[in-house]
This record gives sequence, C-alpha cells and structure tokens, in this order.
Amino acid sequence: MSLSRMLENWSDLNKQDYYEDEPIMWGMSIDLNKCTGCGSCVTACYAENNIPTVGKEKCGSGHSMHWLRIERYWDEPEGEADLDIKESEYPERGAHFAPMMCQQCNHAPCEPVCPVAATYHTPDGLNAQVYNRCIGSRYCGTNCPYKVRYFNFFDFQEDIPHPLEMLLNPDLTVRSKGVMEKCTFCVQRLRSAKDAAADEGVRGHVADGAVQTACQQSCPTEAIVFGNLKDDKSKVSESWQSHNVELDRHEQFNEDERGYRIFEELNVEPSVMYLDRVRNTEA
Amino acid sequence: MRRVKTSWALNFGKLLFLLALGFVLPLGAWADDVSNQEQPFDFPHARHAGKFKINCMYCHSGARRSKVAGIPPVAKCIGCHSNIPSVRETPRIKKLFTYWENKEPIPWRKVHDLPDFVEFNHKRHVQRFIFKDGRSTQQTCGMCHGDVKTFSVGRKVKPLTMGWCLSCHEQFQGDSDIGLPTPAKRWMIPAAATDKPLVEMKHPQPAVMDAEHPATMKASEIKKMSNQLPKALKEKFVRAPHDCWQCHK
Amino acid sequence: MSDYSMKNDIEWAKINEDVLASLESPRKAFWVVLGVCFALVLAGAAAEIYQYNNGLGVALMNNPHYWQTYISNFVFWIGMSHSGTLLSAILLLTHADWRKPIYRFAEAMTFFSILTAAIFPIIHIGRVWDMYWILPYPDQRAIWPNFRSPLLWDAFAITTYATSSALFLYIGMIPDLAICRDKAKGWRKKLYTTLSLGWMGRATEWIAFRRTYVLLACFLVPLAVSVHSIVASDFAMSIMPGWHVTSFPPYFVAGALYSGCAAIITLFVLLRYVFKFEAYMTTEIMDKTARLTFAIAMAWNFLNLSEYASIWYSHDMFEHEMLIDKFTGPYAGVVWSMLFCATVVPFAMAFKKVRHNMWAMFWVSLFIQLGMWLERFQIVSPPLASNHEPWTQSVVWPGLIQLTITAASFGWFTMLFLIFCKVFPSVSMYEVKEMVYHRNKHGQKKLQNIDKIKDDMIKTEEGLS
Amino acid sequence: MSQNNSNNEWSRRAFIKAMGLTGAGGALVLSGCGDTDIINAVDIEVRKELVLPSVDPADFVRPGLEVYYASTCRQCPANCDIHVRTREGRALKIEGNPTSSINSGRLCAMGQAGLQAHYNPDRITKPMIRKGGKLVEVTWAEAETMLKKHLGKKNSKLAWLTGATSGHQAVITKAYLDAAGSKNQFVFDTLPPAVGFAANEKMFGHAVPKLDFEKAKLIVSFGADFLGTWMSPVHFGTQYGKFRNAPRGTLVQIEPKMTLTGSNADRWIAIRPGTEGHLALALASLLATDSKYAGNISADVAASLKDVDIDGVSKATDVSIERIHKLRDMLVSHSPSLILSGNSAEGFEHGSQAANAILLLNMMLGNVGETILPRSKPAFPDLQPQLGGWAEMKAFIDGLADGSFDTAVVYGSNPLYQAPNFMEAEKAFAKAKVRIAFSMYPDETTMASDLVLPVHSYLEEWNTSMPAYPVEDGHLSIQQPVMHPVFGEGSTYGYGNIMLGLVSELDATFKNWESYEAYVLDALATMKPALLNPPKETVTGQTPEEGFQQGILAAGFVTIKEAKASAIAAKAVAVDLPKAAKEDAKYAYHLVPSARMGLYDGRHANLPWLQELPDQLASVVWDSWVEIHPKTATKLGLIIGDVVSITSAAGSLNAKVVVFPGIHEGSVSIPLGQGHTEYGRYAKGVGVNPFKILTPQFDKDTGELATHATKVSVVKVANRGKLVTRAHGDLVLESAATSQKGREIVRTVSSEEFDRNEKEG
Repeated sequence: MSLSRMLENWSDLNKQDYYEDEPIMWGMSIDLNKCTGCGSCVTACYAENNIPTVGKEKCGSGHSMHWLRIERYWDEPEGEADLDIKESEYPERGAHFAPMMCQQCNHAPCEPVCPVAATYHTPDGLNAQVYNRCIGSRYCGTNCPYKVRYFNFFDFQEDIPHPLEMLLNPDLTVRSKGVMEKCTFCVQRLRSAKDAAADEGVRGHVADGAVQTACQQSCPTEAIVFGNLKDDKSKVSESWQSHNVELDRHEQFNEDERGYRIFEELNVEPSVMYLDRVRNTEA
Repeated sequence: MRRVKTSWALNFGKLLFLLALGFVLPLGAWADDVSNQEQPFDFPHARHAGKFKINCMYCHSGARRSKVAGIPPVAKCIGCHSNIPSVRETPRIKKLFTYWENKEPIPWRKVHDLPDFVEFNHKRHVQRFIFKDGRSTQQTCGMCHGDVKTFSVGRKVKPLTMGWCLSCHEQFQGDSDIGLPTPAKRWMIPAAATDKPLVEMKHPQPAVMDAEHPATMKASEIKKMSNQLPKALKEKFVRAPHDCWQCHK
Repeated sequence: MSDYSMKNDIEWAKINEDVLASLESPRKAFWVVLGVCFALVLAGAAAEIYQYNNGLGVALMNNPHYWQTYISNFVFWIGMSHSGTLLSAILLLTHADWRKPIYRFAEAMTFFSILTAAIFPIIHIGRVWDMYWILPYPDQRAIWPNFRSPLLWDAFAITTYATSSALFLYIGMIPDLAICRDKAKGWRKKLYTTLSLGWMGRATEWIAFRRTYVLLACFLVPLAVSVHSIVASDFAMSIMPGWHVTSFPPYFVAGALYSGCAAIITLFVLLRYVFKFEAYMTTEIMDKTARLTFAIAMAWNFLNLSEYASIWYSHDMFEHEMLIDKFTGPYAGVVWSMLFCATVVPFAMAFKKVRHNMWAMFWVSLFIQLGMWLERFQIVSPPLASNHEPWTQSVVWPGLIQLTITAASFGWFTMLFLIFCKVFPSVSMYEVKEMVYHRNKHGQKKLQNIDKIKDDMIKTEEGLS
Repeated sequence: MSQNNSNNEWSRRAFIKAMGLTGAGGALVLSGCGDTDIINAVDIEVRKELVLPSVDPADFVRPGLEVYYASTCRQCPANCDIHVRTREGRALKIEGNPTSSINSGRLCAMGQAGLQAHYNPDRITKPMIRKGGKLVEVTWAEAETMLKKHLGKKNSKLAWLTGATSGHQAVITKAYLDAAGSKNQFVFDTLPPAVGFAANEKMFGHAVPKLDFEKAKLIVSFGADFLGTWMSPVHFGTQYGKFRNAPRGTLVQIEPKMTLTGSNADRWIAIRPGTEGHLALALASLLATDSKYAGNISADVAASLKDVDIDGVSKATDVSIERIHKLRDMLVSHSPSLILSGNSAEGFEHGSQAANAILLLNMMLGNVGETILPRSKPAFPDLQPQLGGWAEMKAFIDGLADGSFDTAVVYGSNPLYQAPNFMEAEKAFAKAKVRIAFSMYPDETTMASDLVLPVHSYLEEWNTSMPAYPVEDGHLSIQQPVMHPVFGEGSTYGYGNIMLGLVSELDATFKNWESYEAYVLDALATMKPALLNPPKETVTGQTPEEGFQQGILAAGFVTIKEAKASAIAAKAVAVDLPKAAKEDAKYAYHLVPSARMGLYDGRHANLPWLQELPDQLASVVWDSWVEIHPKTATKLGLIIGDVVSITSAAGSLNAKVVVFPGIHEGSVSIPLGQGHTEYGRYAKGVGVNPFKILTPQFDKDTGELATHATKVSVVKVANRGKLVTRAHGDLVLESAATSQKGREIVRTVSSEEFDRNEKEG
C-alpha cells in the first residue's frame, strides 16, 4: 500500500471487520468420529504442497516439515467421561487421533507479530504466509499455540535426487532455507477455483464442492469437510451451524453438541471445527 | 582550528558518500536488463504482429486459456509456413524447418522472466481486459509487453516489478472505489459506449473460436453480461485483487 | 558532601597523568587477553558461517524451539546496556556525583553491549540478507513492514538506543579527548584531533556541552526504560504461557539494571586492579554501587516472585503447567541455578565486609551475571518446551554452535572494551576534577580562581543571549 | 524434462483427457520444465532461462493447464482407480477416481506415494547382466539377446514368480508359460489373507464374498485390519465412514496387537495370540444354546459346540468371562452384524480352523446373505486376480532348491527379502542356472539375479487389472501411461511389452500386435459386447471404435457383464482347534509381525514419504522397533529406546523398544517393511526385517506359512539408542507423547449422545 493510499484509508485500517463484505471465508470441519488416523491426508499434503522429506536424523532433531500431522493420544482430556476403561491395562477404547494443521485463526497470534508482514490475513479468511517476504524471525512460530508452523531450518530441497524433483507442484513455490511455512488450505487450488469462477463471470463466489483441499480429497472416510463459511448452503457451514459453533466466540455454549475448536479459549477464532470422537459406551 | 573542523566535515562527507554509494551500487546491480537476448533466431514480431496484424493470441494461444501465454509449438509455425513458399528459403525459415524435421523444440530464451515466487495469470488479465472490457488485444498485451508490433525480437520494456504491478492493482482495488465506479468508467464505459464490434478487421484475421471474442461481442452484450451479476458482486466486478497470496504462494 | 575516601589533594595534573597512563602501550597480558577474545570471535564467526551455509538447524533449534540462546543472549546484552545509562543519566540528573569516576566505562559498556546485542538478531534470523526489510523505507515493492510487530519496535528501539548512547558516550568524552589530544603524538594525535571537534575548553563550549549533555540524559532515561520494555514486549505480546505476562516490562527493566550493575561491578574491580585506579574507584564508590545493585536485586526478585504468584493464582491450565514444568521439568536445573545465583547470592551484598572487599564483589557480580544469563535462557526455552500443544512438547538444549556463538559474544564484547580502554580514557578526567574541586571548595583552595571562571561563564552566557 | 511431445508414436497415442474434472492449472513460467527452482533471494533477477515450446502437442496439452489421466494404482493388490494430474508432461499428483466403486475418489498414503515409486531416484535405468560376479550395465540389445537365449525356447524347468497379478498381465504371463511349456507359475503376495480366502471358499463358495459394512450394526473383527492393510483399505475406509454415520455402528476388534482398525474400535480386546478361534468357538457355543442360532448350522456342527469350556477359553485367551458374555449379548442384540477374520487370527498352524470358527459365527448369526453377499461367476476367469500366498512361494523356493527348476524369473515380487531364514531362499535362488529379474528397483532379489530388465512403473505402462476385492463384480481397471518414461524412451520397457515379444517368439498368433498397448486396447475392444454400458462416441466425427476407446480410457475402468450371483449356499464346517499351546520357557513371547499402512510388506520402504509418515500408533519414522506392553517392559526393565535382542528358533535381530499400551502382555510386535539389505538409498540398512526370524510352521489345511506363530525371547542388549518416535523429535517430555495433559484436543462422547444429536440435527 502506498503511503498516500494508507493515509487515505486510515480509518479502514482500524475497522473491526475489514473483510466483512468479502463473499468467501474458508473453513473446515473435521469429524473425529470418522477419522481413523490412517495418514492418507498427511501424504496427500506432502504430495500437493512440495513438502520435503527430511530423513531420520532431522526428524529426530525435530525438523520434520509435515504441515498436517496426526496427533495420537492415549488418554481422555480432563472432565470427560472415562468410558469405563480405568480398570484395564489396555487402551480398550482405542487411540485418540487429531489431525492438526494450521487452524487459519481469525484472530491469529502469528499475524501481528511478523515484523515484515509476511503473514497476514487474506480477504477470504486465511492466514497467508508469503515465503518471499519472510525473513525468518520465527516469531510467528513461537506465538502459534498449535505449533503448526514449520521453519526451513535447512535447505531441504537443495539437491533432490533426480528425478524426484519432477514431482514438485509448479503451482507453488519450493521453499528454501530460512523461511517459515505452514498449511495454506491448498491455496493454489482455492486460487484456481476462484479464477475459474471469475472466468464464468462470477467473481468471488465458488460453488460448494468445486474445490477440495488435498487432505479432504484423500480422506477415505470423508472426515474432512471444507468450504465457504459465508455460504449458508455449503456443507461446512451447515456442519458448523448444526453443531452450534460460531466463529467469533471463545466459548461455544453448546453443551449438547459435538462441535468444538481446539484452544478456542485463547480467543484465536480458529476456522477449523472438530467434532467429538465417539465411542459406544455399551460395547 | 578551522582546519580541524574541515577535516571533520570532510570525514563526515566521505562517510555519507560511501553510504550513498553502498545504496546506489546494489541498485545498479538490480537494474533491469532490457537488452535483447541472444535467441536461436530472430523472430520478427514486427512482421507478424505489425505488418500482417496477426492477433497475439493466435500464436500465444495459452494467454486466454491458461496462466501461461505459451510459446507457440513448432507445429503452429509450420502450419502457416509450409504454405508460404515465398520465404521458404530464407535463413530463418530454413532453420525453423530444421527444428521441425528433427522434431526438436526451439530453445528460445525467456524474455519476460518473473522470479519463481511470482505467479502472473495471463488468463485472468486477458479475460478481463480483452473479453470483458473489449480492449484491443495489442493494447492489452502491450500494457505489460510493450508495443510488440514494432519489435523484432521480443524484449522487456516494462519494469515488471512488484510496485509496478501494484500501481494498477491499487488503483482498482479499494473500497474507496466502491460506489463510485471509477474503474468501470475508466475501463468499461468507453468500450461499452459504442455498439460496434470492437476490433477493426481490415486484414484477414485468424479464426478465434471463442464466442466472447471482442470481434463478435457488442457493447450491449457486455452490458448485459455485467447486469447478470448479483448486485453485491457487480460492485466488486471491476476490483483488481489486492492480496499477496494472489501472486505469491 | 561525603568524601568517598578520595584524597583531597589530588592534583588535576595528577589526574590527567593517572588516567592517560592507562592509554599507554599495553602490557603483554593485554595482548594475551585480546588474543583470546579475538580467537573466540573468530570461532564464533566460523560457527556463524557454518550456520549460515547450512541453515539454522545446525544450531539445534527446531519446532517448537524456534527461539533459543540467540534471543536470550540478545535480551542479556540489551539488559547489560542499561547500567551505563542508569549510572550516567539517572545519576547525573539526580546529582549523585559518586558516579563520576565510573560512568565512562559503564557508558562504553552500554554501547558495546548494544553492539553485541545487535549482532544476535542477525545471527538469529533465517534470511539475513533480507533483514533490511524490517525497516520502513520506500521501495519498488510498495509495501511496508508490520508496525504492530514488537520486533519492528525492537529495530527502532535498538537503533535509537544505540545511536543515542553512542552520542552520549561520545559527547561526554569530548573534553577528555581534548586533553588526550594535547598530550598525544602520532596517530593518536590525529584521532583525538578529529574526535575532539576542536574543543578548547571555552566557557561557551562548556555551556553548550552541559546543556547538550543534560538534554541527552533526559532523553536517554525514558528511552532506556522503553527499550527494555519493548524487548519485554517481544515476549509479553505473545500468547505463549510463561511469556504472556503483564509484569514483564518492569521485570525486564529491573533485570536489565540488575545484570548491568553486576557487570559494572565486575569491570570496576578489573579496571581498578589493572589500571591501579584505587585513587578514583574507591571502596566507598563500590559500596554505593553495591547498595544500588542490592536494591535493584530486591526489586527484581519482587517482580520475579510476583510473576510466579500471578501465574499461580491465574488458574490458567497452560500457565500452571508451564510453571510446574519450569521447576520440576527438564529445565529445572537452569531455573534453580538462576534462583541461586540471582536471588540468594546478592544477599551477600547486605554485608559491609563483602561490599568493601573488591574480589568478593567480583565473584558476587559474576554469579549475578551468570544468574541473569540463565534467567534469560529460562524465559525463552522452558515455555517453548511446555507449550500449548502437548504433542509438540520437547526439550532441546543449545548445541555447540549456539554455545560457541554465545562465548564469542563475550569475546566480542571484551575485545571491544579492551580496545576502548586503550584508546579512550576509561575514567572521566574532567568530572573527577570536578569532584576534586568540590571537595577542595571546602578546603578553600584555588577558590577564587574557580569563581572567576564561573563569573566569566555567566558573562559570556549573557553576552550570547 | 522438456515438454517435448515430438515423438510421433507418442502423439499418435490415444491419451484421453479424463472428463468431468476441471480445474485451471497454471505454471509460474512458460518453461515446459515447469518451474520448481528454489525461491530466490534477489527480487528482480534476470536469468536467461530457456523456454522450450512443444513441437507438435496434442490439442488438449497446453503449458500451464493440467490434464488428468485415469489409470489404476498398483501400490497394493487393492488396485484403486486413480486420476493422475499431469502438467507439461509430468505426473504431479495421484488422486482417487471419483467415479470408482472401489475408492470413490479417495486414496490412501501408499497410493499417494506412487509418484515416488515412479520418480524414484534408485530406479534401474539400464539392463544389467552379471559378468564376473558383478552386475554390469549393458545395452538393451545385449540384454535382449540374452533374454531370447534363455526364454526364447521351450523349457519345462522354467519357474516364474510374480507378485499379485490380474487382468491382461496375468493372461500374457500365462500365455507365455503355456507356449514355453512350463507349468511353474507362482504368485506370491505377502498380505492378502490366503488362509481366510480358503476358509471363505469352503464355507461360502466364494473366496472373497462381498461384505456390506454399511448394513452391519456391529462389526467384530478378529484381527482384520481393514482400515490399514486388509484387502482393500481405501474401500473399507469409505465403508467405515458410512458405518459410523448415525445410527452409528459399533466396532469390536479382537487382536493381540492394536492395529489401525483396533485403535478406532469401540472396544479393543487384547487376546493371547493364536486363541482367536477358541474365543470364536466359545461365543458360538454360547449362541448355540439358543436354537434360533443353532438352527442356522447343521446339527452335527451345533452338537460339537456343546462341550466348549468357557472358563478354559477365558484363561487361554486372557479375555474375561464377563467380556465373553458381553460379546455374546452384543452379537445377539445387534443384527445384522459382521464377523471378520484377519491375518493375526489366521497366521497359525490352526489358522484355517480359527477362520472357520470365526466364520461360523457369521453363519449362526444369520449374517450370510445380509452382510456377507455372494459373487457372480466370473465371465473371464483368466482376468481374475491371482493373489497367491506363502505356499506358492515355498513351492517356488523348494523347486529351485531341489533342482526341479533351472531358470528362475521374478517380477513384482521380492522373495529374497520376504522369505524367512529357514527357507534358505538365497541358497535356493543361487542354485538356479539362470536368474532373471524384471524389476524397477535394485531390490534383494534383483541384485541376486543374472539378468536384470528395468521395467516401466505403473504410471508408464499399459495394463488392465482386477482388484483383489472388487466392489462390483467384473470390475476391470485400465492402466495407461500418463507420461513419457521418466528416463526417456528406450531406457525402460513395460513388462507387458517384453512379454509380448517373448510370447510371439514361441506363439505366432501374438505377432498380430506390434505392442502391448495394441494388445490391451484390442482385447478391450473385443470385450465390448461383454461390457456393461460400453461408452459410445462422444465427439462428432468419431468412429464408434474411437468413441469406445476414448470412453473407456476416460473412465479408467470397465465393468464386465456377469451373470447375476446366486444366493450363498453356506456350509458350516466342524471346527477342530488344538488345545491352547503350552508355555515355552525359552521363547516366552509371541512375535506379532505387524503390517502397517505405509511400508506395507516392505515394498514401499524406498519411498521417503512413507518412511516419513509416522507410524499411526507408535509414531516412529524411518526405523524398526519392538512394541512391548508397559507391564512387560517394567518386568524386563526396559524403557523406550532400549535395544533388545529378539530371538526365535530361526534367528535373531536387534531393535529398539517402544513401550506401547496396545499390545497383549505376552506378545511383542515388530512392524514389517524395514530391514532391506538392498533396495536403494531410502530403504537399505534401515531397521530390521521380522520375516527373517519366522519359524517353520505352516497352516495345516492350506500349507500357508503361519506368520504369527513364532515365539521369541526378549533380552536387553543396550541402553537407550536413538529412536525417532513421533515425527518431530525424540527428545520428549516424559508424558507428552501419550497424554493430552487435560487439554481438550480430542474430546469424546458416547454413541448414544451422538445418535441423539444427529437425529436432532
């Protein structure tokens, strides 16, 4: 923004909801009743987003780059029904899987702290990460409560053995050392969907289902639903509505419903809703 | 005493000069190279686009369909040139046919080379300016590529820097434009004011199949098209995206 | 006016001699220490080059340990820089004239610690070559940095602070540089001639000098407080448990003064010993400094404990767990050593015997500095280790690269300081003379002479206005 | 890689853009190479980059626009239908084919990683011949001469081992062997449950009956890891998704080591390995007290169920009596249900009997015809999938060992890696006079061969195949090349093409086809009348043949018309289970070699994406490990990362411990897939191979190797080594890897509440 532009629109900069009029607000819903923790989404994400594999050594030193990881826990959170397994020495209710990727917070802690504004909020509700602007201060990473930002601690893609480099997706940048990266909700797909819609003459409206994220596309059980939260008819916003989850809340008051957002009490307004894992207590 | 003061001033001056030099020298290194690139052979844009008025998109057919305008496949050159015996024996055409016969691609050098983290979508710009606004092809392409019909070999004449891109994108983005359709005035209305076909067809034109080509599209149709848009979207219709992730991802 | 045990009969010429003696050709030991420091710097440079070429991963930082000793070193050195300002500016404004023999090296220390601190963001950052993007300047991209980011404030704060403390150091040194100029030969003559800006000691010059100096001091005091508050906001503005603490700015400022005072004590003892400045850096002054340090230590401890208390009574799940992990988790050793060094050890300064024993104070100050370094480390690392997301909680200790660069920063600082000591007078000659004058005033010696000068000054001032 | 589509052969090929998929693609730059350079530090740079235009591209191939090709995934025998996204002549992403009945647009991690199998840097690019004990690269001409010398003749002592095969690949292999006069065709694939197939065949008359998960209200799975590796994981995954919709089905998993499926069960029951059949029998006997259930099986079988000692079973299985009764009650109250028998129940000497006992439950509960559905008789039996098993592998090795075969040919299988030590496969293989490997990678078997022929990846060659678990009968998947061979024309060849060449040497009728492509397309064209809804011409001016061809290639599969399946004639078989095995003092622990979604049976160990995909439950990457129950670990004084020696009667190996709650106390588990001694940079020397220490025990009815019957001893040999658990580091706060620490990351509700909510919603 040029200086004159910025001065002209100074009031706009402080507007509460700068993107109120935008037609699109991407959101997701992940049904932990259906998620099996199989990991298709993880590999699909690697394939779609040019994520490097780093090898055993660097996995061990905590340098793996999986934008989407599946967390596996063995215990219930506090205050949950213990579902009748306390007496057993086995995890008889199975494991707890949580696919964890960037939650595209609407009050994102990562955004205000970036000194060069390499991460910012897009009009369609994403936390953008502009690689070529990033200087690698890693402030966003430390400030992310989900720890889903991944820093290129090495030049992982410097010499990919031929011909493995041929599978790199030309739609997005291959990141070099010193920049932060993270889940983008497959922004290259969103971009082309929006472009396709614009070609049809409808700017800003993408029909529900016209675009899928790579993880959603691969999920065998259809646990992941993705779409436009501002479109009342979209699957994802129906899911949010039916589970009484509202975006601008830090507490949902929906005791009977399954929908919740991880760490929403931090008031970061994540765009990803999770649905409770379900177990048959009778079994 | 006086001497001492001069010495200080001099030193300070030297320092300033060095600092300034430090800023200027790298700028020199970044300065744009607009010189001609060494190409396999010189393609005469002046003849094709200038003299024969061949539509840019006849050869660069990707421009309206894809992010990438594309260099025409060798087959496309041959398609015409096998029927133009008059120039068949010129050195350039001979070279062209050598490539064709060997089934080799022509190793053109890229002239408009954006950094790899920049994505410029030709299709959106072409759709917007040529098909929706009805500007002429050469004028539209020329916004970024210069007056190609006067060139022989293509060369880079616009800076193609981020600020340069933004100079347009800012002009047509903001909320301040909403309600006062300046861009619409500026870009749409002149085209829409006339109900004539928008492209003069003095010379035979290659057949462009697209129904919404300006040659076949009238102002009334453009108006009709824009009227079909929902109101909320119509206001944004003319908005240029102003979002880093539009071009960097 | 108290006496500070300083002899009343020090001749002004003797002061000049004593101080200028410190600028004379260094002894062998000087070269050895300088060599060691330089070797450390070289090792650090090698480590940095290795890290630059291979990526920050070689320093063993990872996800979630995006930040580690580079940031804690940065905070440490910035903190260190606060003492100089404190001694010079605050004590100047409060007319505590015992500062006079010790403020010069404290100010130098300030400046060099800022220089040291400023290196760390460069080492820390992923793409150094693009670091200038942090500064707002018009460019072809037509974009600005993010004014909401505390790191940007840091950039402003540090550059401002570095500039003004350098100015403060320099301006305060001008009369002394003139003295040096008059005595020096060879390249020193040229240097001092250039730097002393033609100082002749005229009354008008003194008036302008005093005004500038006090003005700068007024400017520096709030600046120093804001600089460390801004550094504190790097943490306090985040939402990490253990960082998101409202009391961080005063806590950081107190911590900064604390570690800075300790550093002053260390250098005090060393300079006094090496340059035989016993006549100027008296035990009385040490006593004052130690009392000040003790007071700051208590303030820091209070803020530290109140931070724990506010976390404990917040009933925030994340904060609680972080605090428990701090004291019982893998970094507990660091936290407990910090508490020992920075909370227990300073109580030694409650005893006069300790305060008056130079070498005891030396060791106490070293302990405090170690404690304060550990404090910076335990601010950065344990909260990252016990962050919100249990799946990513892990422990990382700084690797060889980080430790080498940390050591190099000490080498770098010492190197600069050593060179400073040999090039510039590390004790302010004219201010010490003033002290002597003040005391001599009671002894009624040379009084008239001085009064005459004073009259002249007043007259000239009137003439000017 | 240029987008040089100049090759005439190439441009003539009928590559058809998959219909129904759109999506604007785009390249950053014009270059046909795509542009994948590392991002640049300098803002404005002037690089003299080449732009290579196509010479004469197909009209749908445009720079910057993506083209999807329909093909078939060959990463496991499930053969999902895929769409491959290509741009500028490069395959970029594999996605599920949304119209497929198998995977309906979905694809698992292994399928996604097919790209890395295709672009693997360790692929063999030139034929190799053993000269002076070493494999040296030779020209194709030389290799062809040698190939013709050995295979261009009749030879009854020729033995041919392939991995799971089907479709025209199976047909042409068989055609060649028939022409060469050899009957020694063997098929070996590690994981398809051969014992279960045999039991199904015996009881239901179909080796792979159709299973209806959606209809089932309760699934009780005895070790069938249908979400991970069992038959068709993606299909069962889609089914599972629907099964979990309201009203929500209940899943009970009974197995010694928690599999991916087990981790999703409503109740996971740890059972002593080898006693699954006993538990099933106990349940059957409890059910048999009700004539409603006893009536579903023949009287003599029902009578044999009377004398089952529930107490004894409870002791033998380590499943409490209350639990057994509860299970019985659930089976009674949830109808229809579905009882599955999987690898960990079947991998014993009495495996077939255990499978029989488990399937008997289905019969008694009346699930047959409800959730277990019949198959039609295949119209083209030659195209049917051949999944093989350990018995065939053993026959192959035994034949080589005793000299009944002199020429060994291996394609798509890696016997030297998978064969346990006791089979002495290396020795037997070395005995053959000539060893020929058709192979993509330098795996163990390939590196022990005399002639190595580099073959195309499945993204480069023509083929047809049938899925191991067809959802609709007669599903024939078509595989087409989606790009030029990665290493250039003439570096690798399709297996089919080489086989066509070989068979036409011996059988002149095959000379009609100039290439395998022509053969496959011709075969499909002749099948047209036998197809359900064959595609018609879509574009004016097309001949019906062209339209048909375009149609089938765009669809990616065809469905063969088959006679309607008759009802299942289920036949109960009396179960004869041995008494529970007695304790063995020397080898006190059961070894569970567990397959996981990812490395599968070891064939995917050279794919970095899968190596780096953390194990779903243990979260280990790039390594092998031993899972030990916390109690057992305490008993043995082990903590995570300790190195233990696992010794069976057949061998020993060292691996690091992962203390893992989801395993029976008396068992230890080692994942399959690692421990390659060859197989390229990503696999070689990583981890250990549990196949090697399996002991010689075989299923009594089918002769399959009893993979789960090995008993081992566990001895600590070293303290904590470097084990990369969880993908992001091995330096873990004590409890962090397992506990949510009270934070609401995964919340759980009961299924009652779920059903109530869903109904309201």
